[in-house]
Amino acid sequence: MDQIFVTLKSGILDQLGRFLPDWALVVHSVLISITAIAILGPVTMMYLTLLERKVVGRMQNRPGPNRVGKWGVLQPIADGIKMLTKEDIVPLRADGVLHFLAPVLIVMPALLVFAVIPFGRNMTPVNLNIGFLYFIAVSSTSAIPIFMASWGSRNKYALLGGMRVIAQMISYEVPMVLAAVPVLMLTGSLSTNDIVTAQSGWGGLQWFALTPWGFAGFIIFFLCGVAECNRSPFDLAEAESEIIAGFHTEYSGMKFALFYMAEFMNSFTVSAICTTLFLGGWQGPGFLPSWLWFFLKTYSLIFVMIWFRGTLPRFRIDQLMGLAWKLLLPMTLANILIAGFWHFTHGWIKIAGSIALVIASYEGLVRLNQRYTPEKRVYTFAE
Amino acid sequence: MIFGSGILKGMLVTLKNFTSSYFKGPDEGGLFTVQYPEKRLPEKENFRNFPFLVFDNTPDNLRCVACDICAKECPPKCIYIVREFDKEGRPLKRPATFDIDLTVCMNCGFCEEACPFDAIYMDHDFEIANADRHDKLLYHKDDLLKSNEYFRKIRPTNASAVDARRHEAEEKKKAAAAAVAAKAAAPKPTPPAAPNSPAA
Amino acid sequence: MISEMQTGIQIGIYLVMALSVFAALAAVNLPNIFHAALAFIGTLLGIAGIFISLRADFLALAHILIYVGAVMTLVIFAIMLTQRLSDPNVRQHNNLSAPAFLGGLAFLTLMAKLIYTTPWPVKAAGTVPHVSVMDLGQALMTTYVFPFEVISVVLISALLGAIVIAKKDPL
Amino acid sequence: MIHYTPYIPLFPFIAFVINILFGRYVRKGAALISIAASLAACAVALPAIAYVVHHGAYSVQTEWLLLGKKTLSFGVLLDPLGCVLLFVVTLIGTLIQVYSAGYMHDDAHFSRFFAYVSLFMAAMLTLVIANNYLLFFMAWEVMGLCSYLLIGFWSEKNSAADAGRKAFLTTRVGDIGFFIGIMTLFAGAGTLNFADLGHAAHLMENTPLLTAAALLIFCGTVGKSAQFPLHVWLPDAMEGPTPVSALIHAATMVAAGVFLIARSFPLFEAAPDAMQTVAVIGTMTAFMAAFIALSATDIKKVLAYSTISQLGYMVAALGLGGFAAGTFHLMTHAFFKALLFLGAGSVIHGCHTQDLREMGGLFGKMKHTAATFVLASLAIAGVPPLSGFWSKDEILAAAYTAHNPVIYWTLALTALMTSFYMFRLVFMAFFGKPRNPKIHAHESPAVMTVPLWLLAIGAVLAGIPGSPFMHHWFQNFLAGGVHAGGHAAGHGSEHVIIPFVVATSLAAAFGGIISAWFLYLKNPGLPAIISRVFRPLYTASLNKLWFDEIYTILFIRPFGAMSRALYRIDEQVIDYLVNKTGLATARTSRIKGWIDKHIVDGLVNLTGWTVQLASALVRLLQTGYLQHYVLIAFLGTIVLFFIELRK
Amino acid sequence: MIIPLEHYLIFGAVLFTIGIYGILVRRNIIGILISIEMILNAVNVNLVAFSRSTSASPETGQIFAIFVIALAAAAAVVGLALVLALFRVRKTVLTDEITLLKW
Repeated sequence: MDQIFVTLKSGILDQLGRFLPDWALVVHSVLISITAIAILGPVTMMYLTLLERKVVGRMQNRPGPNRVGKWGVLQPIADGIKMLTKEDIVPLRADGVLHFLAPVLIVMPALLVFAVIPFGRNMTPVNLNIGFLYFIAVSSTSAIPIFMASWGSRNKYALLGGMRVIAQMISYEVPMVLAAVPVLMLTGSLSTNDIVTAQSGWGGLQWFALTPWGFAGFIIFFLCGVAECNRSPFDLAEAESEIIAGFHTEYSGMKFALFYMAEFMNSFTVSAICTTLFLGGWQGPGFLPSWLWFFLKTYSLIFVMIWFRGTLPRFRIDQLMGLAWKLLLPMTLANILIAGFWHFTHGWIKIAGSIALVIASYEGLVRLNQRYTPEKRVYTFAE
Repeated sequence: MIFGSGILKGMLVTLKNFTSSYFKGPDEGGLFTVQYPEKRLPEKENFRNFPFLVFDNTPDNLRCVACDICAKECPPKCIYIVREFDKEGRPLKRPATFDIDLTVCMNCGFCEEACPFDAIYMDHDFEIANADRHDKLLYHKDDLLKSNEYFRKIRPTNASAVDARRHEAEEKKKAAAAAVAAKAAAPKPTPPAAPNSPAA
Repeated sequence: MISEMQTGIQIGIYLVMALSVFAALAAVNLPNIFHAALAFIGTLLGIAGIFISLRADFLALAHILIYVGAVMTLVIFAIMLTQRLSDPNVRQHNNLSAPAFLGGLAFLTLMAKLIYTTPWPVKAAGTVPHVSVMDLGQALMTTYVFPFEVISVVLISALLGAIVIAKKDPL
Repeated sequence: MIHYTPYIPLFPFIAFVINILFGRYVRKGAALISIAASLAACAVALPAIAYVVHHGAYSVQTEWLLLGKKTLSFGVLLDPLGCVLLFVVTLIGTLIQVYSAGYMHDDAHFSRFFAYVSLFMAAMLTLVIANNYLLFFMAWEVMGLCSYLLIGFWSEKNSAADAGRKAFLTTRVGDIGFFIGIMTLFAGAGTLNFADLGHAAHLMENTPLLTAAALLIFCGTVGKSAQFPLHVWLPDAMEGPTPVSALIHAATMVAAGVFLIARSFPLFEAAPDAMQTVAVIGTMTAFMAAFIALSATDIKKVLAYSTISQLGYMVAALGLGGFAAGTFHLMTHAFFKALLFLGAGSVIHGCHTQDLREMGGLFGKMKHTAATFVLASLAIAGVPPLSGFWSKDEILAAAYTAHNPVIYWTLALTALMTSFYMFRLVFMAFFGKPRNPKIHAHESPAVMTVPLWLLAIGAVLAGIPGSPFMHHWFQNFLAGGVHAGGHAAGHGSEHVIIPFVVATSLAAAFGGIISAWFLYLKNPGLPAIISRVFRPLYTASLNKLWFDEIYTILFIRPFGAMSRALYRIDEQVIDYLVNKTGLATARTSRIKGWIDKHIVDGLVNLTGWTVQLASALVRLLQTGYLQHYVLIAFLGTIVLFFIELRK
Repeated sequence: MIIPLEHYLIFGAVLFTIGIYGILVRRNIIGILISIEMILNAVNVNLVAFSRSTSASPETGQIFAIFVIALAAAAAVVGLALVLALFRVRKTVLTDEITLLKW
């Protein structure tokens, strides 16, 4: 059960191997992985939309979509058909090429990132030895299509939204990478596989998120990830009340669907990477297959994202930037030091010291960010 | 008090809503959505939607006298009335055409306030969605006609009041008519019987 | 089988090179500076591909991360913050194209001659060891630690300098 | 436990650091931190004292500095003398901090107050356990700083800020003398360690240098312990919060001056002239302060002058060779004077006034305060068997055995005055009828009264160890200290009760009490008549013997006049010269200007014109377009490249 | 080395020349900055190609490429800041319209 997908793939290759030359088999092996990802990505996205609408609905005491099919399971397909048949509107003076290219290109990094995610035991599509760097590099390129969309639409709201997205992505990328650094330091490798393997202790429960620094890093990484894929409460790039829909104001139909797809795939990949780095990836007690563990953890993180959206109001821009630069960034730097402390100490001092350091640095940073208002002085014995 | 605990508290509230939506009834904080086409909430009597014309007993016997007051009173001017004439060209007290353009009507209810003949009232029917908005939403006289029983069914309080008033007016009219008749039959020595006759 | 795959890879590399050169030409010739920047991003991605063909994976990804993710984002930001750029009436090229083109051609022929006449001390394929990320890190922290530190100082001062220069009200 | 002695000052210091840096966060917890630190210091100090009682002095030291060939060491000396002070400081300090927690409760700068008090405690404890003059002096200076900060604690009051400055500057005069004295001693004896003093004194016996050093060191005492003529700051220091007055300006810091003499006792013994000066100044101070205290009406001022007077007593005792007597009085005085001040604070807390003339009949309203206050007053007046009697008796005995009738009778008179003014205070404040109906006095909270009672126990019992009932245990204990063996025998007379002295002392004590009772309770009209009869004396006492005025005339006015004169010289002579020089320069430069304009500029212009002409031709190459230059450079590179490849 | 070293070098030279061309013909300062980045990239290609084929210590070329990338980033940051400051004052980013210091 654990290796069901691996077995399936090798079975298909065996069957093909009877009549295909060797080099074609290599190509086919790659093709099978690509096909699996290319199906997984959009399907994930489609059902994430349903999940989001259901969960947010439930949080607001509504049932959510329940008309198309039982419990609305066919709703994403209906939406897809609607999107495909919708009129494609291009503004008159838009930059045609960019306006067309942006939605196509934005899906690319989102899909490319799937290549290094370890979905289960032996189930990493491409086992790069610099997998995490790959994730960072590829996801950072998604700024460019957003620029293209905002510029190509020739709409001031689109441009403003694009600027906000980019500022936000650049700001949050810094604490995101730094929050992952302790993991990379203690693992000694950038490979996602190695990172998962390093968390295999305690019967698959020795997750980095269970250490003090790992917990802090996990929270920071996850928050930054939520900000990276522009989800609530960091979604002020798409703040309806201010700038309509941000960079995809001028998109309709399938092009809009592609943006939507990229956003949901991004939230999936961010959750998946977060799972890999901090929650032990596919590690877990043996009664469930490894890939199921992985998807369970990832989907619970996605659930938290949706939960955020159902709960929290949107940030103001200065609060957003302040959070990234004044709280998260110094906290990650402190966290790196704490991870070093964890690595080089032993016994109870290791645990208690790390916990105390995490709490102290958090408290200290929060205090430092507070504005000081002196107490009014009262005289008792002076006249 | 740790910074961020307020956020956690808020998140617990939504989580409670989420879970209770599965396990609790509508009154205890669970789902309260009514699945509309299959289930409906009971209609409220004071609900007011597009107007209709009231007739008594048969559709020919409609109360409207084509006075045009409602058409003049209508703020968006969605009522169009043409008086009916008989063969000699004399005007009759009934409309030949009575059209209401529901795409224009804004449900203000001024027509029912203005009508002195209790002929036009606001309806409860809201499911009038249609694919052809040009023809199907321009209601003609036949579409608008509804019986007094229907009116009594949907708005019993208003209907009974109106009916009582009309009945009284009718009585008075009959009494007056009887009085006239009695006056006409003045030579006849039976004046005391006259008031009692309608009651009998 | 090996040779077939190798031919395929060779064709791929030449294709990437051609695309990069094409994108580079577009980057210097396109009248719209925003399009030029996007074309240059194409060049950068092509160069990253060339790096991968040279088995410098880490460098390729760092290249993408820094150039595409940061530098070009910054450039595009600057393009958006300075107006008049998408105005088609503004000429984007001066009248030096002819001498520049001729000079470039001359330079290129000379370079080609130089490259083909120099006896490069090329080692045989497979004898050059593969450079892992750990090797790079170790070299950076031992042999090249001083330049590494200097670079970090340079980056910090560039950052501060940029803030001071671009700040609207004087500090 | 004894080996932890060097860390005793560390506890209050840590409390100081926490309170001063994180005062904003700990807020009211500052008191807890400081009290806990003091208790910790107590916990370390008491076993250490017990150790010294049983095993003799403890000392440890390390090398610190090398000055030429002489080494300065740095270390801890805990001998019986130090033990006395250590006992007093930790115990009274802790009690007073508990009291302050109640007294300062509503102050906005609560944590700052406790930070200063903790710093003071740290400095005082360092001073007590210091083993050499340099460390002693450093702690001494930190204490001076704390005193300044705490007197001026309510710095928004001008009078408090001024008092703080006055205290700081006045003691500074003495401190400079002290420092010069230390340097003199170091130059003469080559050591600053207390342990080597006996040897050093022996080396320099009867040399003028030794006398000078002793006198200069005594300067420190004069400043710190508010002896004549530098006593003027102490009454003003009462502007600070009352617990501060109790702790610093009554019990501990001012006693540090006395402690200094006791520490340097071998020096003084070797310099009889200095001893004589000390005795005279002490006696003068004692008498003068008591005289001023007779007419003071501010409750804290009375206590302040009383403090000065008692300090004079101690100094006089030391000057008369009564080493044990002075130290004994130092200890007993610390208890009852701290108690008096805290009681005064409690009274002020309850009545919101400091003026004696407005009080009266408080006994009924403030039982605890009044009872403890009366106990303390009995002690200070010298009523047996309370502590004051024993120590004062010792001092009088010392004067008596020194065969100096002038000093003896002056001191006896002072004792009479002491008991008189103390009971004048008691009767005016606590007995009789309330004078001001507006005052609604109330008892202070338990956090303030409990320390009062604890101190009262101390004030009652502190004299017992030095009394014949315990066979002069205290004196023997001290004698086992600095003067190991030999010297102790020289003061054997102290341990005998001399009936004449006891009689004098008792007469003074009861005479004072009775006359106070007679004048202030029995015939309240009499004092006014007496003051009219002895008008000159009364005015002198009321105006504090015109000390402040004398200082104004002697020092401040001449200094101001000198500054003004110098300013005038600056303004009229130097400025005149400068202005004249400037004018001369201006005149010469006008001539030079003409030359410059017509000759030099002409040449320059000619050159410029030539260059302009030439550059008009060359400028054709200089388009100002960046890319033209780049193109030229590029083409040049190609040419060079081409030439290089041709070879 | 799947393809000969010379081809990489030619590729680098072509990019370099295109960069020079861009510097010479662009009027827009941002365009010139892009061209400079292109030149630096051409150099990087050469460095990595050499490190892969000839150098004794193979990581040297890559490390130099990393340094070049870092320096290019610093240069771009400062350059763009200058462009923004210039634009604020002169309302133009074209080289031949910036004539403030020209007599």
